[in-house]
Amino acid sequence: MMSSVPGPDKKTKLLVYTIEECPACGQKTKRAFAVGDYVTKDGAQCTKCSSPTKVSLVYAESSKPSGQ
Amino acid sequence: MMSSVPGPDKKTKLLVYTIEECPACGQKTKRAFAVGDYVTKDGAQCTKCSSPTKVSLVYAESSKPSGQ
Amino acid sequence: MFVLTGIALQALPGTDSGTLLTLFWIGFILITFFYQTRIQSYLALNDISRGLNRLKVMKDKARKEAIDYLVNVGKAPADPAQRVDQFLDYVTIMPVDIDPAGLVGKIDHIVTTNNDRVRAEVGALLGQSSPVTVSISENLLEVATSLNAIHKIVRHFYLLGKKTNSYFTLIQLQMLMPMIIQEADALLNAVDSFKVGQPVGDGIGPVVVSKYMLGKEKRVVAKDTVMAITEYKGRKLYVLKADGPMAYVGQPGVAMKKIIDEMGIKPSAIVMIDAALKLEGEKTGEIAEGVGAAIGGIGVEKFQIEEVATKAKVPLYAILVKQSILEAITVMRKEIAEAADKVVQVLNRVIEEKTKEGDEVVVAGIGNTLGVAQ
Amino acid sequence: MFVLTGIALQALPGTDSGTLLTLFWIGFILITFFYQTRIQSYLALNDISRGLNRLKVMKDKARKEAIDYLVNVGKAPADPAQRVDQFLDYVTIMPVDIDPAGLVGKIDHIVTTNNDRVRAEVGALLGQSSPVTVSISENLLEVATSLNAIHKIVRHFYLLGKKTNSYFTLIQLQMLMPMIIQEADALLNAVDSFKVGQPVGDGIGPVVVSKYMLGKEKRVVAKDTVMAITEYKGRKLYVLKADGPMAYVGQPGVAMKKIIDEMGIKPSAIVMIDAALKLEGEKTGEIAEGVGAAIGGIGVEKFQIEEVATKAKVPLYAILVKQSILEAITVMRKEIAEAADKVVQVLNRVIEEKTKEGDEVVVAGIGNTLGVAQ
Repeated sequence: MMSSVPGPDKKTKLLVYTIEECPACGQKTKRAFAVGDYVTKDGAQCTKCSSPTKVSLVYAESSKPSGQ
Repeated sequence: MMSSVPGPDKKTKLLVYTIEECPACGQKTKRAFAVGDYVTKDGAQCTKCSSPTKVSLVYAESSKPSGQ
Repeated sequence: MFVLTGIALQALPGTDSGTLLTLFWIGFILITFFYQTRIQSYLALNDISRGLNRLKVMKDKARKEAIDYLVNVGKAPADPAQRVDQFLDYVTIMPVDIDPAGLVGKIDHIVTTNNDRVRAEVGALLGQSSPVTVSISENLLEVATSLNAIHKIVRHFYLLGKKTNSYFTLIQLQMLMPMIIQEADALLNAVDSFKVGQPVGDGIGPVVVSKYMLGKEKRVVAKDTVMAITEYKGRKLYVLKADGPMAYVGQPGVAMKKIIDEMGIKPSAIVMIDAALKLEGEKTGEIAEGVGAAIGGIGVEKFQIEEVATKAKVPLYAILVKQSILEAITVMRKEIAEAADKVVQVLNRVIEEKTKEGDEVVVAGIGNTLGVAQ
Repeated sequence: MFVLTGIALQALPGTDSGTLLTLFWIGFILITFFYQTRIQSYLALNDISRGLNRLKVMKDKARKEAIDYLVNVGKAPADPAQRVDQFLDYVTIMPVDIDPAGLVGKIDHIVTTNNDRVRAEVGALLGQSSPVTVSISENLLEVATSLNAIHKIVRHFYLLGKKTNSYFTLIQLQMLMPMIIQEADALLNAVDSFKVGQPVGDGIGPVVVSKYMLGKEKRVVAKDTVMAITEYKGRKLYVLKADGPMAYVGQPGVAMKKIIDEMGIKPSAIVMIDAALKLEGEKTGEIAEGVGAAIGGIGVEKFQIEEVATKAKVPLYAILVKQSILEAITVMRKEIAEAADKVVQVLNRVIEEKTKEGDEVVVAGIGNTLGVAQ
């Protein structure tokens, strides 16, 4: 009869990114999430064709072991 | 496998009180419950302002250890 | 197991006391191995039997208290013992629920028939008596009937387990015994409060609304149920409770139906105040707010209230005062009584927040109104 | 256990210390025989008590996070602690279900009353705030309420098991604890995503349909729910989602009813995109197709959608993105986000295969639309 209640998780740290996509040329830029970002929000100018970009995704990745 | 049926409770004795409240001056008088008392029943005259009081509450308190 | 016996056997040769001891151990181990469930069944049987005896004492006491009340307070002209014994074995056969459409109406019909029967029989037993005495007698007889049923059912499973020597029946029953005894104990304790007409914990809803009804004209809006009209900060309040100080619970569902359907009132909110069973660890007298119809029982009144509120699109708000089952059916504890003023504050706030001036609001104090007039 | 006894028996013959050892063993065996369940109850109690402490820490943390958010982001004018505590104990009393005809309407009524109340109370607490902040506050309070309820219920059974010394209650609770802690952990983790407004895994449906709504005119078709009309290969698409980037789930059932019943549109298909709980062993972000109404929750919206689809004989198609409960309520994982493009392909294929040019199709992105506008 050993304890079956799991201990607090050693959580893998999640890094959250915002993806800005250019509707004209399709270029995607990945940057760190900033509070206030949301999907379809206007992003920065596209570095390739200077069109205005839109946020297409916000997602989290577990940080690489090297990044910790 | 020991007995799991609880023994008769050692009950704390409950003393029941009737609270008479004066609607005019708000004075509350606490006295022992008498059979026939009920909430909103007419009580004695208020000792402070002589208005007729009404029973506002009937409740039980466990008697203090000193009271037993 | 047998490996062990083997090892034990190896230990045999050589010593005297050792041999005896070893034999003892072999015997002991064999017995525990083959008879363990039997021994435990035996222990469980003993345990249940002890509990069953307590239940028997309890149900006999409740029966005696009911008869004593009928004789001493109710001044029953004839000896009521025989009628009471018939009463205790009375059964209510619930409608079949395989096609539940319209079920609540059927339950309502059976339950109403039963309530009318109880009232009529107690009335016949007592002859001329005050409604308070009749209502208390009804409640005492109900307590005695419940205890009688509990005793019978436990005895059934005890005898069944004994006869079939069923380990699992007995162990399960043994497990449930503490809860059953606790419940029975609460019922028996209720007798003491009921017979002297003291308000019980369940009466906190009526206590609160009686403050709003004081001095106002009351009218009967359903069986055993009264209503008064009052005002609070420009809202017209229709305040409902069972007719006290009798030990009634009334018919708040029928009453609300009448207010909304027949009297044509369009309330902007219904607020119900009731006692609620606390979880272990919660404090007696704690107040919780909520939405929904705050009323217990078999479900008929709850159904009616939910139906009428949904049809008329009236939001249902609840104010609950937490208490244990024992506290709900025995004399109102100080912690519960003192919650009354706080409930009044919460009720006023709910009315102010959820309705506007000129609105109509139904306020219902749900619970047994013994010892609480209006 | 018995192996040890056997070994001990071998040690018996000859020596003095052997006698002592024998006595010790006799005692030991007797104790384990009679007190085995008691010892195990004791261990279970310890184990549950440890879990209960963790639940307490979790619920306190969720409460604190909610209050901090109300004060720091919501700029609550007064100290919200007291109101939050009242909020945590708020109960929703579900309608009685013995006669289920019309039950969904009643549940809808209660749930709507509750949602309106939550919105109104948070609004009153925050004064002037953006709808995003209000919606996030609502979600944080809901998380805190859930954790509070979990803690209370576990504590109830812990105390009950302790009081009645019920072996089976305790063992069952001990068995459930890991699952309960996991669920509570998921809830607490949700707080971190919600308070910064990050899309959660459950928001994959809204993410997909937002691509179809981009740049189109939106209109409100139900509470917190918007629709845009667009075209795909000659089909007219009516695309629905909750109004983002607020943390809303909207009323897709009411919206579809409005589109089909009131607006008189006769769609040839309804396609719903939702997150679905994966089984252990399934991969996060896996896409599954199906038929039926893909929507979770208490069942009111699902009922409405099924009803309107059945009445109008519109086939219901589902596209599901698998994820765990933790992933569904915390920030959207890469695997889920990257499924979005694949879902778009599947959705286009479903539309092409199941409808013809000139048809009308309803597409609904189901889920919490926090951080996903349109």
